[in-house]
Amino acid sequence: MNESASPVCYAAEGEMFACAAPTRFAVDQYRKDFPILAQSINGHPLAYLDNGASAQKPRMVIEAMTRFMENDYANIHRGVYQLSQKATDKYEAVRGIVRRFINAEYEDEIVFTHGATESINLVAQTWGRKFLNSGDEIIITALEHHANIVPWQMLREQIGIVLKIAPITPQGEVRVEDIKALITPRTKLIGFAHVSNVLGTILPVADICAIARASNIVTLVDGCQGICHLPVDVRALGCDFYVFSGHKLYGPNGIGILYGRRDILASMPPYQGGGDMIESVTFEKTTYKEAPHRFEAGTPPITETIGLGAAIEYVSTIGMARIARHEDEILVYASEKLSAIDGLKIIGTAPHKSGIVSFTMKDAHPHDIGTILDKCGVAIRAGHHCAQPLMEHLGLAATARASFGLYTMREDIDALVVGLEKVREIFG
Amino acid sequence: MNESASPVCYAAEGEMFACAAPTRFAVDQYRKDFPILAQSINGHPLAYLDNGASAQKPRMVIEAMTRFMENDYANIHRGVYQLSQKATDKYEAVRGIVRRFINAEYEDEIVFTHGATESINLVAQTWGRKFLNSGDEIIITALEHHANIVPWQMLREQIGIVLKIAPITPQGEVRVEDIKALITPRTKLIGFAHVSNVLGTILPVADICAIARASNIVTLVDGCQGICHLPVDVRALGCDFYVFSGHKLYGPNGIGILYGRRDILASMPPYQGGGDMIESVTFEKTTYKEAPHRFEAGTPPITETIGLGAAIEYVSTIGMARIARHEDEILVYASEKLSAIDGLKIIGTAPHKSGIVSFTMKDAHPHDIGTILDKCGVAIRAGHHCAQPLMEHLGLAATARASFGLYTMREDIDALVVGLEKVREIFG
Amino acid sequence: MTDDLRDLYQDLILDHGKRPRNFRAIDNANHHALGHNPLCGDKIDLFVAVDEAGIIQDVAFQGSGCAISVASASMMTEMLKGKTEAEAAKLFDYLHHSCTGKPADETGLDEDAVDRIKALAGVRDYPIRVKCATLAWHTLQSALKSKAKVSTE
Amino acid sequence: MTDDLRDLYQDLILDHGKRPRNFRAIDNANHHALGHNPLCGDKIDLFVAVDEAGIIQDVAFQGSGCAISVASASMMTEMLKGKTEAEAAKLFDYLHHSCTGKPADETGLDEDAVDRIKALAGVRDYPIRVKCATLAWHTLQSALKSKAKVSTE
Ligand SMILES: Cc1ncc(COP(=O)(O)O)c(C=O)c1O
Ligand SMILES: Cc1ncc(COP(=O)(O)O)c(C=O)c1O
Repeated sequence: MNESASPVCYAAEGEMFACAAPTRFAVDQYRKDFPILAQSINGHPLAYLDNGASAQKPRMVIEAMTRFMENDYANIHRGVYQLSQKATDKYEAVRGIVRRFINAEYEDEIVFTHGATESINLVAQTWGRKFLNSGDEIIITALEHHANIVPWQMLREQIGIVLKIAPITPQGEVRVEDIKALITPRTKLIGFAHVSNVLGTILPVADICAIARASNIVTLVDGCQGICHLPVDVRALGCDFYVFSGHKLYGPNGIGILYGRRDILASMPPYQGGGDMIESVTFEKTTYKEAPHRFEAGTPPITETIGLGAAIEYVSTIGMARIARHEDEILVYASEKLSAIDGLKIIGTAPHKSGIVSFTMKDAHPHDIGTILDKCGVAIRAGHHCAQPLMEHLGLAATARASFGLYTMREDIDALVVGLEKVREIFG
Repeated sequence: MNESASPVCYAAEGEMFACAAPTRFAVDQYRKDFPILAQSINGHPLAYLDNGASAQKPRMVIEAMTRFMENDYANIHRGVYQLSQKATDKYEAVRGIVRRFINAEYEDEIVFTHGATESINLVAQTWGRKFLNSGDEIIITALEHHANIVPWQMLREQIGIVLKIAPITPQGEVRVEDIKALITPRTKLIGFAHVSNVLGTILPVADICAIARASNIVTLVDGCQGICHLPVDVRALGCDFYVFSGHKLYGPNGIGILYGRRDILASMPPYQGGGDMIESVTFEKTTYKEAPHRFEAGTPPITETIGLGAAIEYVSTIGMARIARHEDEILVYASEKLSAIDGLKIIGTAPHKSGIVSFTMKDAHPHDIGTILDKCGVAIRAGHHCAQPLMEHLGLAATARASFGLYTMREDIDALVVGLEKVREIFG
Repeated sequence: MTDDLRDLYQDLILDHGKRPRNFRAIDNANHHALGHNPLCGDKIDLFVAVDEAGIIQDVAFQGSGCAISVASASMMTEMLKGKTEAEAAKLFDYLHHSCTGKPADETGLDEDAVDRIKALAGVRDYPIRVKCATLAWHTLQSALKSKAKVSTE
Repeated sequence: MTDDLRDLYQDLILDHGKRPRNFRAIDNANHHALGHNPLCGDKIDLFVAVDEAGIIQDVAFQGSGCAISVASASMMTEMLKGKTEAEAAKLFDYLHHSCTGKPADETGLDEDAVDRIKALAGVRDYPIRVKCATLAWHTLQSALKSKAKVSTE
């Protein structure tokens, strides 16, 4: 490795081709930013392949939180003193960081929530209750995470909407035609994942949004697995809502984002009631602030928002396009290696995939695979991945899933393969 | 200060009388646990008197979070590998820590939320929507925080309940008789603060709960300002719900608690839909887990929960009763000193008060007081304190508020007094 | 490491996992329950026939799951035949203690059953797998308590 | 420190804060707006009478607030009389720039008004108080735009 060239590679996107080894992604260097990756599990170096569930945190994020709590902490928005003013400024600055990261048009299109799950529930309960009537239709796809199913089912219970499910192909793709075929004059929203958390499929977001817009249908993109694997430009995608959680983007728990187009957010009633979202309160009548503050009741996750800002700065410095390319290489490598294992079947073979490989093995249950891999220092997830309807559609009770991050290296995949050989040895 | 005696004083509650200086609360020593307190503001040592808005974090909390993110972080509940298992165990252990801290009977009575505001909204939207009908009555008091007003107003909009307001006395007290006088056969819930965040009044919680229970009325105590100033025993109080936020108890942002009596929680439908709160999902029908998990949709604030556990362990080691006694001394000292300032009026003069002093000055607006104090290194809050109806009742647009914590010392009060003299100098 | 794993995946377990015994429905079952471990998707459909004297005449199951849960269910069906409900409860206690590393008292228990349970006790080093080992037994408890779901017909 | 504070609380400010000028309603106002700063509870009720030539004939206010917001409103009422809306807009620009520490161009502005605005510019060191200094002016903007709330009858 060319030590002196690395810093240039480490710089922003555009400069990449200036460095000595242009295609080299300095994964060993980035790994040093993540303290947890240095540990051993059962005598093996940790191969953390559960990024789909949550990503690890770089030192820069942990330190940003620590520094904030040690030096700058105060409640925000309501304090006249400097500490509170400084904290407010740092907190509000993250709105700008997020706006730039997803290329939203306005800062007030960025609502801070506690996570993607809350973001979707918020849309269902505010936009949904206000604008939908009994018999109105929502389309979601067969590969959604529970977070993009259950809130709509609850809304169905409450007001009698109809939930339509767009099918997937045997490869695990969502086809625009199949969604189009479900659209009727009563279709009001299409909600779908950017990237499937089980199959890794990248959905044709821009195309789906285009046909939705043509019929005046609102779109909600569950970006939990998109934001961490791909560069995201909400204006290029053309969606009305885009949601994600900080913790899958190398940021803290307890902070999430709801991006909503300005005019749509402005039309939505508040979600939770409390401090900081009101304009004025009397016992008779209460008026609410404008978006985004209207949707941010109570003391927000201040320190966590600062942490998310640091996480976005971290990945932006590396460059999301470069991270995507690196993860693609890992995906290709992993797919090749896994395919060569006898009795192993990869679940989800769409041509456009990102960062995730699910699989089953002939004689071993995914849960047993998980335990054996853990013994080999390899952390994967086994189960239904909060996507039971998809599992049922696939006729599977569970899959094993390896999911990648910017710090995933070929050695992690090699460790996975060694572990899977052990599975075959025991169960073969 | 007797250095060798201090460690014994630092030990658990019961041992206090064994130490050399039995009445001495080692505030200087505790202050060293809070890195932020060492800083200067405008050339003066920081006198942080805005604990009512949010408390500062001791090193133990910051380190617990850092350590967790550096060594143990993983998503919980769904992982077969050790890291996830360890994280789950640590996370779930905090339920026990909280249970013991408030003396709840069962661990499954402890629901993790993102804050007190969410806790109250959760009760309004689940218990409220299920059990209340148009015309049913809820009693709250005239001194509530917006977080215990607006969620009930939203419910009023949705289902037509009646909101009745219990008055306060000129001293700022809530009298049990006044609540009793509002009770009718249609009264279903009484919701009230443990301690007023503006006046400092300690409400007669056990007495109110007793009359409520006698009429089969559910009680919700907003414990945001109770939990940090007083020992809390939910069974002795006899309430059905008790809510608070971690960040006012020296813990992190983004984590809160909803305590609910087991049978009541069991009767409540879920709040948000998503992962981790379901038993099984099909597109046709979804079944939910039991409490508390039913109410914890999506990836929870894992690291923040660990931080809250550390905060509770920290204050428990000092002892809540000792903290309460220390803060009482500060309150008495502050009340004396402030009363001696010409033109200063203390707002809220109930005989039972805790940790908070609000005041106004004859010629200076609270906001100007806040700015001048900030220049003197003293951080207080000026405004309506998210209790606009109370302010209106008091006929005030705003008050200045100094609120105390375990680390507040007489010197902080002295700095406050010096600052207030400066206010008089400028505005007198 | 392999030795560790071999403690968990003993031949007896692997054998029952692959070729579960009494893997069928019982037509004249007077007890029945469904068991489900949402974590790994284990599902078990348990049938029990108890005679008037309170002796378990037949136990069988269907479903799917990981090697541990299937093996545990399979071995359970074998060891319960001819036992009373009280004896079954004692075996469950013993299994529960063994799998969670608590002192387990085997006095008065069927020796053969004890050996089988010992083979399962390797899960004690895998806390998250304890649920797999006990699923069938929890389902049994619930089946014996309620006669609701499936009747003798 | 006292000097710092004296920059903010200059005698002119303290005087207007205590004894606000034009503190009254205007019966024949043809523009009116309510201003509110929820942070500190400042409330201002602003009345403006503009003649047919577009000259501000009278400005007055009522309400309550901190010294900065009251002084700012009071001084504003004094400096606007006889000005056009365009001149008012220029003064607001100048005030806004002064209070946020941006380069502020005073060419062509009323000297007396400039002096008063300079007295207010001490808020530039107190970012959170900028809203107090500009509340009256924001309210003026909204009053001049809409004639909705109070009409001349
Ligand atoms: C009495 C009271 N209730 C509720 C709240 C709301 O708490 P949070 O903003 O943490 O949700 C607060 C704090 O602001 C409070 O003081
Ligand atoms: C596709 C997808 N949607 C939604 C979620 C829910 O995110 P969270 O649990 O952070 O709210 C996840 C992650 O679990 C996910 O992968």
